[in-house]
Amino acid sequence: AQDLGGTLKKVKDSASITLGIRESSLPLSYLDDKQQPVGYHIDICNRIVDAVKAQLKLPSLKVTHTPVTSQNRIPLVTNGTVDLECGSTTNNEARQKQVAFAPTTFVTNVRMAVKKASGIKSLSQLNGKPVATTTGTTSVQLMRAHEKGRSIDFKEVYAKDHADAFLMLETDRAVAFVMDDNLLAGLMVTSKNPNDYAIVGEVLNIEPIAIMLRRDDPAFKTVVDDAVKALMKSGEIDKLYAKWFMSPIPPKSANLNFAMSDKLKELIKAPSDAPAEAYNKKQ
Amino acid sequence: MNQVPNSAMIEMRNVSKWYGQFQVLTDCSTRVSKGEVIVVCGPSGSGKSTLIKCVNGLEVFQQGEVIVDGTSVGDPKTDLPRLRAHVGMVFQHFELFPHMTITDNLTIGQIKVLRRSKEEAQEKAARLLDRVGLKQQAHKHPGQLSGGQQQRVAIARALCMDPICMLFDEPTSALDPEMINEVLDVMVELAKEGMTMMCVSHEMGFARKVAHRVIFMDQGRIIEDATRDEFFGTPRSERAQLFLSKILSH
Amino acid sequence: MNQVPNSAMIEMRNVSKWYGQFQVLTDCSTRVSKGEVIVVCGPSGSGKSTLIKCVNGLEVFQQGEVIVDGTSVGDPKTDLPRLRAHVGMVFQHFELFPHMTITDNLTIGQIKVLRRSKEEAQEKAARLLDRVGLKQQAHKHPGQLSGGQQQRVAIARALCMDPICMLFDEPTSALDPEMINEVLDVMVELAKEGMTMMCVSHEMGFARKVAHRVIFMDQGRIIEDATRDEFFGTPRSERAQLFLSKILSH
Amino acid sequence: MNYHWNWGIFLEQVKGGDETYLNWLLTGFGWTVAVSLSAWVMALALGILLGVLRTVPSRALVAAATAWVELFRNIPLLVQMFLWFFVMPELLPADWGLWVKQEMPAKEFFTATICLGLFTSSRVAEQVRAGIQALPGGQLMAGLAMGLTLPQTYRHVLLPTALRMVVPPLTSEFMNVFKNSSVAFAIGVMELTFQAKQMQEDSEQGIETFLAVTLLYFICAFSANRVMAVIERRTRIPGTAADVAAQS
Amino acid sequence: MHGDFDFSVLVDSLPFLWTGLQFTLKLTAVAMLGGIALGTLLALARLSPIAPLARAASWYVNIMRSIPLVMVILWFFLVIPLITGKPMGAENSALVTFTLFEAAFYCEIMRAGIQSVSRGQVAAGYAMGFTYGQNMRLVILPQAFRNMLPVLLTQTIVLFQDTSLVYAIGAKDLLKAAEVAGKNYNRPVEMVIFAALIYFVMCYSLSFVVKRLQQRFAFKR
Ligand SMILES: Nc1ncnc2c1ncn2[C@@H]1O[C@H](COP(=O)(O)OP(=O)(O)OP(=O)(O)O)[C@@H](O)[C@H]1O
Ligand SMILES: Nc1ncnc2c1ncn2[C@@H]1O[C@H](COP(=O)(O)OP(=O)(O)OP(=O)(O)O)[C@@H](O)[C@H]1O
Ligand SMILES: [Mg+2]
Ligand SMILES: [Mg+2]
Repeated sequence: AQDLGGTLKKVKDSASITLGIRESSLPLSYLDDKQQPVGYHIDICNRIVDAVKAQLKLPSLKVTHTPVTSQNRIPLVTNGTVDLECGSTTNNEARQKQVAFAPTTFVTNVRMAVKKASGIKSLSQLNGKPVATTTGTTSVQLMRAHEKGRSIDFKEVYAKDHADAFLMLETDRAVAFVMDDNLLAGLMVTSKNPNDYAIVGEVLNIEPIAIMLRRDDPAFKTVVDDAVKALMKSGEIDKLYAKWFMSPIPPKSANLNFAMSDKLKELIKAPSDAPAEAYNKKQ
Repeated sequence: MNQVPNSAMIEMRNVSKWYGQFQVLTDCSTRVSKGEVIVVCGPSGSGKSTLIKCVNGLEVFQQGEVIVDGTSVGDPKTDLPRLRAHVGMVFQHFELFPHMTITDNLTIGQIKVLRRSKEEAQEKAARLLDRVGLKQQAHKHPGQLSGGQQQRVAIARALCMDPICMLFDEPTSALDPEMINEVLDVMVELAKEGMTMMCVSHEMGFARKVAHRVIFMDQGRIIEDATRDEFFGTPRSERAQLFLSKILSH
Repeated sequence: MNQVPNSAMIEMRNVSKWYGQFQVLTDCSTRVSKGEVIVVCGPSGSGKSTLIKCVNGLEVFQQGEVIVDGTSVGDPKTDLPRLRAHVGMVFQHFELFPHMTITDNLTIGQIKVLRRSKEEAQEKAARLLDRVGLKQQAHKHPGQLSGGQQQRVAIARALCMDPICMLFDEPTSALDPEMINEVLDVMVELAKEGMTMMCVSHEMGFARKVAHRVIFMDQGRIIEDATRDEFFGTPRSERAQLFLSKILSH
Repeated sequence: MNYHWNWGIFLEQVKGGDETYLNWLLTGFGWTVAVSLSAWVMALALGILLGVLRTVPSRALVAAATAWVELFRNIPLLVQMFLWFFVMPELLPADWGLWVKQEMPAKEFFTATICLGLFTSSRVAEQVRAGIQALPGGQLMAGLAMGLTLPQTYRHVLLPTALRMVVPPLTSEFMNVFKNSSVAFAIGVMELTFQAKQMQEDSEQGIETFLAVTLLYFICAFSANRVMAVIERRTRIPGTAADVAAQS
Repeated sequence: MHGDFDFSVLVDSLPFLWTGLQFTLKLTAVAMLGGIALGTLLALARLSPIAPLARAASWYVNIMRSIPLVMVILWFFLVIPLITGKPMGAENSALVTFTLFEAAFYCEIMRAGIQSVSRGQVAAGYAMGFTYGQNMRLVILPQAFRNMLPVLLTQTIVLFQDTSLVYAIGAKDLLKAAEVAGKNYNRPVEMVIFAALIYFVMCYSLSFVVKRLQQRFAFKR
């Protein structure tokens, strides 16, 4: 048959493929109450694995899951621990120097969540106020750039993860939490009083979210790309989207009610793995 | 040999003490007059150290009474630090303060307890160091002296406080054989000057030379309390006879 | 008193030893015949312990020669463990192994070094424990015995290895006065049976009773090496005279 | 090894800012040192006090000091950090809590310092107690026999020797403070670990970042070690075994 | 959020916490046993008269003791696969890292333990005819181990708490499990308080055992 190299060879030789999963990136990739990885990206990854099985004629391919974090996901992909990262990773230029991405399967807008009672509607109302965000995310850079552009001054407070950051909003340590809107929606809907919060204000950035794989491995990338494109062409991806964003999901059967954005609809029609910079420059 | 004067310096009446269930002292009574020298002996664990520490309240006792120079030690109202300041004590392991020079060891009590001025304290310290033959060592630390020298410093330290009586707890038993005598010599001299002394020791030569009375203890009880001549002549209890024979043979 | 036989068990020739710059032993020579009992004495720090430890190679020396039963201790080719197995040693602080029972203390060397069977070793241990009067204590741990008992166990432990000679390093100086004799009695008996013994000790009564010769050390040198009668009669060096007078007075 | 090395990264500008990554690391270093040293001062003062209280002849004081030590040393530091930051202000009256959460200057710094200081104080207390209890019992007796009161005996006799004895274990605790301060990132103190995570995420040059940060931590711990060695040497008592060993 | 703690989520998340606790215990046990074994060898090396061996061991120990554990964890996790070319997985990586890291600390304890055995005991062993190996095995190490048992256990308590730092590589220990559960149910405060309670109870019980041991030893000596 054809000349196998890179990941495909590794997968074939070991008869196993390793998926990187997130434990709490609701609803893209997280653990349900039986501690099984579930989510929108997990479903898509499973389709990709099916394609790999078919390609390698290895129906018994063993699939293992390795939990990853936002700090270690890129090293884990580059060092070969993880073959396919099915999380919630933003595709940007810096990362493309280290890794490659499948066609974008989700688009998020960076916005802020506030308590409705605070009456805040716009970023400009945050001058001098504590604003929470999560250490090591792109939001940090965005806020920094926004401050410089508008010459306003937030008092940034940093949390080590999204849950802590939301806790800062909940306990009034911060008046706003700047993050990807789908994550904000997830945090709000599972909170104690989902109706107290709202996502408001201008969009700081549009970010394509995609499944991540090793760089410079064209054979594997082709298999992955084709699998994703096939999902998009058949319209199956809309069903998956509806399953995870528009219906009740585990563990507490909450419904995010998060409609598909126009940007994502565009991308399903014309699949692309362009980095975030490409979208935001166009604006 | 000195005479035995009559007014009581230390008086113990039916002292008993327990460590939990274990009775260390049973009904101990004795009396030390002013100027008297008493040697306490007995087998290991018989309660000698405990007894002597009851005198200045370093050990509390549950029954009985100890009166030192008219003050009751067991009385909760007694100002123990003040009482102790005037009862000199010398320990088996010297217990000099290792982080202070010899001079500081001799002055700290005078300054902090007797509230003497530094100069006065230093002058007194120098005089007493000289007396025990250690003027040269004043600036050294205890670790730099031999055991015998350390014990002489310990005696000088106690004397600096102008004690009305002195307690010794096996002052020579941690010393090399060669150094025992330099310490005993100082003690003999003190005794001859009329210091009231209560001394736990197995040095029978010393006892023979200066003791007025010898107390023999066993299992927390005072078994013999006799004048020196009676004790070395015909100790009345079998236990004491056995003990003496063991200590003195070879 | 025993006769002094003539064949040499231990022979030291011009042994010198340094700790860094500091010379602990200077040119020490002596000779212990089979069946002879030697007592080594001298002031603290004079090098007695170091000298005796050179005999079974526990301390290395830089110059001179030590020959035990025909084997040179300093020779790098000598199998030291094997030599030591047949030279019994008793320490000031007993040094029983605290984590083993008395029986295990007595059998471990026989089993691991002499490769005796467990039964044989235990039988021998029982016999020697009986001999030092401690049959009852076989199952106990060392911490449960008095100092005198521990030292007797230590002697029995050494005897279990069928030693050709015995070394003692101040075997009674860590003991309560009452217990010294129970240990000395065992040693006297050993000496009378003709065991070759080299014994660091200040027990002059013991020396008088059993020693054939007395060695007096000072500052790392052997100052006197005389028969017992010569030594106690007229020790030739001033230093030894001074030492004896200090040790024996009071 | 398909890692993309870039050693020049430290001098590159951060995304959307005008500092370099080196500036970030140095700021982080500054905060690490600040948190660690303040926590150490607090831990020493409290630890000595508590260590003493655990040896005094009063059951109530001993019990109180013991409870303190057990509480602070039996919960992981990371968990304590979380509790101090998120739970403690909720237990205060509402307006005080809000002040602590929003108005208090350098609130992350103070929270981290207090948390690390209390955590370390329990360890220092254990060492100090061990030091005091390792002294020959006669020293306390000798002090009292001289007529010194109990506090005077602690002040002039027991503590000076006990503290000298525990300098070596305290050296490790001092080094630990620097290492443990890395947990302060969890509540957003912008110290070294925080900056390392930021820089790794921002630059995607993980190995270079970790190497630099590891080196900076090493410098902290090493300096702590040297400082304590100097203290140990300066306070050595002439004639003790340690002194004799050092001379030869 | 005053007073409205919702502890019912604890029940739902017990399976989460249990898997986390299992890993924490496994990690503690492996790192303790492996660390003590390796640490003892390191201690023997540090005390050995062979200078290069002693120096190598002392470098290893000093470097390990100067770097925060989080950093060591990240290093082993990220760099070892880069060098060996073989990925190891978070949990195995944690087991290896903790064993190697704790060995440095156990080494120092065992070194102190070996030195705490009096010179007299060492001499007595040799005088009996034991070789170096026999003397270590039969006389010195058993006593060193017994003398240091309380300290070894205290270090194990520290180790048990330090396992919480594996969050850095995403291995799921007790704290991580509590956090994940906290996030998925959005009840982080309740979860962390519950985890704190578990840690406290376990550490306190262990330190109680240590105290008992210390008392027994103090009595025996
Ligand atoms: N803190 C304590 N707790 C329990 N028992 C104690 C304590 N201190 C001493 N003892 C016991 O009290 C008894 C008397 O002890 P003490 O030290 O007074 O004896 P001693 O006659 O001075 O003995 P030695 O000659 O060994 O110094 C001993 O049996 C000892 O074991
Ligand atoms: N390891 C060592 N390093 C340096 N000096 C030592 C060492 N061991 C002993 N010394 C010194 O060697 C000298 C002789 O010591 P040794 O123990 O042989 O004396 P000793 O006559 O047995 O004294 P003692 O009666 O106190 O037991 C002493 O001055 C001692 O300080
Ligand atoms: Mg006593
Ligand atoms: Mg000696």
